[in-house]
Amino acid sequence: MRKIKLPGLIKGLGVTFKTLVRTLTKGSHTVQYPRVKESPPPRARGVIALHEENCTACMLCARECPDWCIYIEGHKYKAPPRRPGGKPRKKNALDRFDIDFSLCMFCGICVDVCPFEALFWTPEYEYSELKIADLLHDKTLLSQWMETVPDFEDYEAGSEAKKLTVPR
Amino acid sequence: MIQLSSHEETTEEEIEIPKRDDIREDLISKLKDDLGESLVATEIIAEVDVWARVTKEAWLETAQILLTRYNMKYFNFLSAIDWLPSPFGRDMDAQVDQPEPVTPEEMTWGTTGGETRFQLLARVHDPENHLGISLKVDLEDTDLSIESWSSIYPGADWHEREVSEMFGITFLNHPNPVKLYLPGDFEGYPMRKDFALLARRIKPWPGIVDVEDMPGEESEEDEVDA
Amino acid sequence: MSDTADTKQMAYIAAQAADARVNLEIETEGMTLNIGPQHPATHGTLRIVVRLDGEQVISADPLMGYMHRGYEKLTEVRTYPQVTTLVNRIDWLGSFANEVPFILAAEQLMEVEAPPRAQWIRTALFEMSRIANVVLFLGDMGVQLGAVTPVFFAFRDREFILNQIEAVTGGRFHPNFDRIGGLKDDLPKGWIDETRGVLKRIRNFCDEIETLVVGNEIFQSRTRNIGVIPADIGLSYGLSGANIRSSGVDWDIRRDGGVGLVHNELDWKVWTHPDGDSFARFWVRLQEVRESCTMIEQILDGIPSGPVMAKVPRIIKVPAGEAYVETENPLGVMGYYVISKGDLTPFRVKIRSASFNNVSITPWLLKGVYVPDVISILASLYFILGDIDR
Amino acid sequence: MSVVLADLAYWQETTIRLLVGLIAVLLPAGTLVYLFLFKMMSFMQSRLGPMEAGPYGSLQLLAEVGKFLQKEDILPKAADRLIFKLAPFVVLISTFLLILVIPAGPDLWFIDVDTGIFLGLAVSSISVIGILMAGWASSSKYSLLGALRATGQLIAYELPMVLAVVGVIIQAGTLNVQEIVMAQATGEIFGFGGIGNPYVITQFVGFLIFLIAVQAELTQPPFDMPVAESELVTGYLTEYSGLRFLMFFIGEFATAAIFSALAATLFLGGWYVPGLEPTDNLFNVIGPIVLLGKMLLVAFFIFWFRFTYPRFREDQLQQLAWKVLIPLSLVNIVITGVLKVVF
Repeated sequence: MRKIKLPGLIKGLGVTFKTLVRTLTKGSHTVQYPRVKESPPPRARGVIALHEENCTACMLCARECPDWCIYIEGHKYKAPPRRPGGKPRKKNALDRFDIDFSLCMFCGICVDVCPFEALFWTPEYEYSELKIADLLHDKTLLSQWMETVPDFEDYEAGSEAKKLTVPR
Repeated sequence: MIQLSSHEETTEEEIEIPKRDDIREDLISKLKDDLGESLVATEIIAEVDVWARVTKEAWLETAQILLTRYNMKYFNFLSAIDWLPSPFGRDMDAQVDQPEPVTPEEMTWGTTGGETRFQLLARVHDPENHLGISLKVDLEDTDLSIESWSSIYPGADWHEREVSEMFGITFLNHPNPVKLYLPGDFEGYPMRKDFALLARRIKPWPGIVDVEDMPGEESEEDEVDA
Repeated sequence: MSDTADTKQMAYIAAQAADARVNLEIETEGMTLNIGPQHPATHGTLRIVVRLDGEQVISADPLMGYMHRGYEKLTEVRTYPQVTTLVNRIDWLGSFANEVPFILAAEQLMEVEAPPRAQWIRTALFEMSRIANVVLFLGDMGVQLGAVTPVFFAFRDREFILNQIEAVTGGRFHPNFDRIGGLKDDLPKGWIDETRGVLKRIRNFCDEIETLVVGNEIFQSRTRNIGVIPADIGLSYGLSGANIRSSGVDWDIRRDGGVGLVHNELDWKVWTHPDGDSFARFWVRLQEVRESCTMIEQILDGIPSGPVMAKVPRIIKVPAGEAYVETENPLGVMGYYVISKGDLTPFRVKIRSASFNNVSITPWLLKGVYVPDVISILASLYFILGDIDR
Repeated sequence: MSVVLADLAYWQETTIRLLVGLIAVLLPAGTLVYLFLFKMMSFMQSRLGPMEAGPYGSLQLLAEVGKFLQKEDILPKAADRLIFKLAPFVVLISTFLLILVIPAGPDLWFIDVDTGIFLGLAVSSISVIGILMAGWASSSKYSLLGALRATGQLIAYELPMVLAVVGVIIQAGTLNVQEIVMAQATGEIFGFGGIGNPYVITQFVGFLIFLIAVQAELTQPPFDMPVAESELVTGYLTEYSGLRFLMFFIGEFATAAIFSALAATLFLGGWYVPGLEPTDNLFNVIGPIVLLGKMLLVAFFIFWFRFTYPRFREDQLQQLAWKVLIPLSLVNIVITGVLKVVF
């Protein structure tokens, strides 16, 4: 059958009408945000979580941060020796760990450079504030994000990367 | 297109031989004929790129020659380099507002060398044979002006305006020598190395703080347990 | 670009100029109109001061700098890994593609090469960022010409591509995923199959746009023979990407001498159009999205196994030297001229962004057109403000 | 309405007329905005549109009106204050005058004049003056350009619109709108009178021209150059905010509704549905609803075009009007006249 060549104007009307019908019958592509939430993929960089026990206040993240938005303070203390009779060990204690999310540009360098697995990304994104100063997340708040950190995903076939685990 | 000479064909260990790049060699040797004394220095990284440094007087002529004789119809970019080592370093330890500028190290130059603090850098390309060349020219501190390319490559117009406001280089015979990005009354040349990056000065580097002993405790051992 | 069209354009310009002269002689006073910096059509803060005679442009002078962020200066105080977080904000719609040439330039200086798997995934993400970028153009062009619907289609389908990019990199707009010597991470499980589904959607979107916009007679009458750029003039202004390919120049860095990406191992076609007008630019971009889908499909079939990261030192110091690497980014040729002095930071980075050159032709191009065509020509040149101002 | 109101005092009659007039303008306008601008447009773009205010977002309009009322009423410093303030009223007046001529039932009308359709088309042009006032008084270049475009456009498209209606007038043999409806109700097509004679069938070309002209008259895409957002910000509306902008907005959509109603009246048989006696008193009840339904049908097309097409350039628009539509409508008149004489 020979196809009749319709003017583009009329074909264009068809496209919008088809979409109209599709939206009416199959639903829209948008979601009603505060009621329905989409779940970002596990790798999504939403907010940074701190696993406080692992942090040694080594300052690497604060130094590598391109925006200078991580503030760390710590002090050294003597921990009791591992074996009885041994020398007391010297350890770093973390006094302050703040990330200023009003400055952060979510590059993830701090998470990458952390040698002790103390920083993690979580896909959590609902932490907007009315005052910009409230975006400075302190140690306690950053540790609370730890609950929302998802497990790392499996890798696609052919990968040689090693799957890491999230310390809980 | 690359014709290997007989000498290379007979050599056993071909990997050992530094790669030859006949197209670029050819271009340079032709340029030498065309420009003569004006071609100061050249450099080739085989199968990667080619550089040439010309004298200031030959700057306009070089563009004309490249466009007409070498089919370098495509204007890629034009910029400048300030070879002065930054007196501020990376500004990582900026604790005070106006620190003493660090004594600059000795000036060193990159590919094809150089003699002056400011160099102009331009690149043109042959879109048919896929061959590009980066050009450099020295600019004396006492006379930071040079002929404009915009009569040959109209696209150089904006690039030259940018360079002129960012580095303070004057382009002669430029059709519209006004600032491109900066407000008209802006003072100073932001891309010069001695122009301080204020964003890094107004705030101390958080990484400067180190974990220290509590006051009163002396440090006995150096190693720290993880 | 055929000769006849060229002469036509020249005759047109001459006629407009003559008209303008006549009008000036009878002392009609022109009007200066500020388009921007805040204007619905400039997607960003581009300001164009046009001198009008009626609705005809006598001269147009773009003023930029409202968004200049000084990236060239900032790179001088940032380490190489930190630079990628900056540069993916240059063209924020196709941001992964911004990282690639810089990383390739650094790799060239360090003489390391990413492992094959990393190169393939890099190419896939590179093409996906092209889709994410150009799909928005295809919708936006409609909105600039007054059709509201295509842009919503574009946002709708771009979302799927962004989701796929996010699933790999963790960032929708600013992936910061490319590393010197490879990639930050490998693909997550199931990604390849999902991406195949997404590509079907993109192809479907292209078909929709073809009927809704390209086939529309009003659209054609608004774009055909408008803003004609002859190939030679385009080249001398440094136009690149689809802008120059739509003037009939068969030149694509992905095919002709691109380094570090695997385009040459794929089976694809460089699209050109002889006309050089707004319609040609739109049409070429539409075909390129389809071509990108083809490329990604081939990549998904052929990703080799292996590591995604070569052995590079933990603290990256790039040996002294200079390198210029350019790639065929969504907006055109993007290159980084990196000068290293063997330090942690680059000594100087010249960012050759595509839009800067693409827009520099506007004073020439906009002479003698009508105000509505100013908008359609600007839209068809397709610039991103971040890419002009850097 | 004249019958219903016969034995009321003058002030009572006037109050009722005023209220009915307000409803007749605002209700269709609101329906159009909600049904087409909010919902149909959203669906055509794979989204849902406003959903929060009221069930399925149905009270969104009230929220919008509330929002506009709260906004600051900005008056540009250099503006011509009096004319700037007056302009929205002039546009609204044209809208309110236009509704007068459209009958909604055999006894439901505001005024019954013998030159009704002529009056309607004449008063519809008053809005141009309002737009020109707005553009001039804003002292903004965008506004001025928009207003001048609007003027040029409305003048160009007034003509094909009138000429398209002339066909109907010839066929009906009257300028009275009520009688045109009656003529459609009682007429017959080549001897077949089952569905009356809605002129959309015999005057199809006229209907098309009328629709296109209405589209341009309403400055809807593809003819929205006067407000072209991507070019002129919003044309003559650029400097308006708050209540004054709302009045323009109401004017725009109320006019869209009324022109759709006019098209429905002239070409689709108005308040009449086939199968019933046109003088039946029932039509005084269902007439308005039937008219609303037919109006929505016409408006659906107007808005469908609006959401699908890109806009013309100003010169292309003028060419379309003068070189295509006007000759076509003249030919239409000639053919209609000839056929009228023959049959």
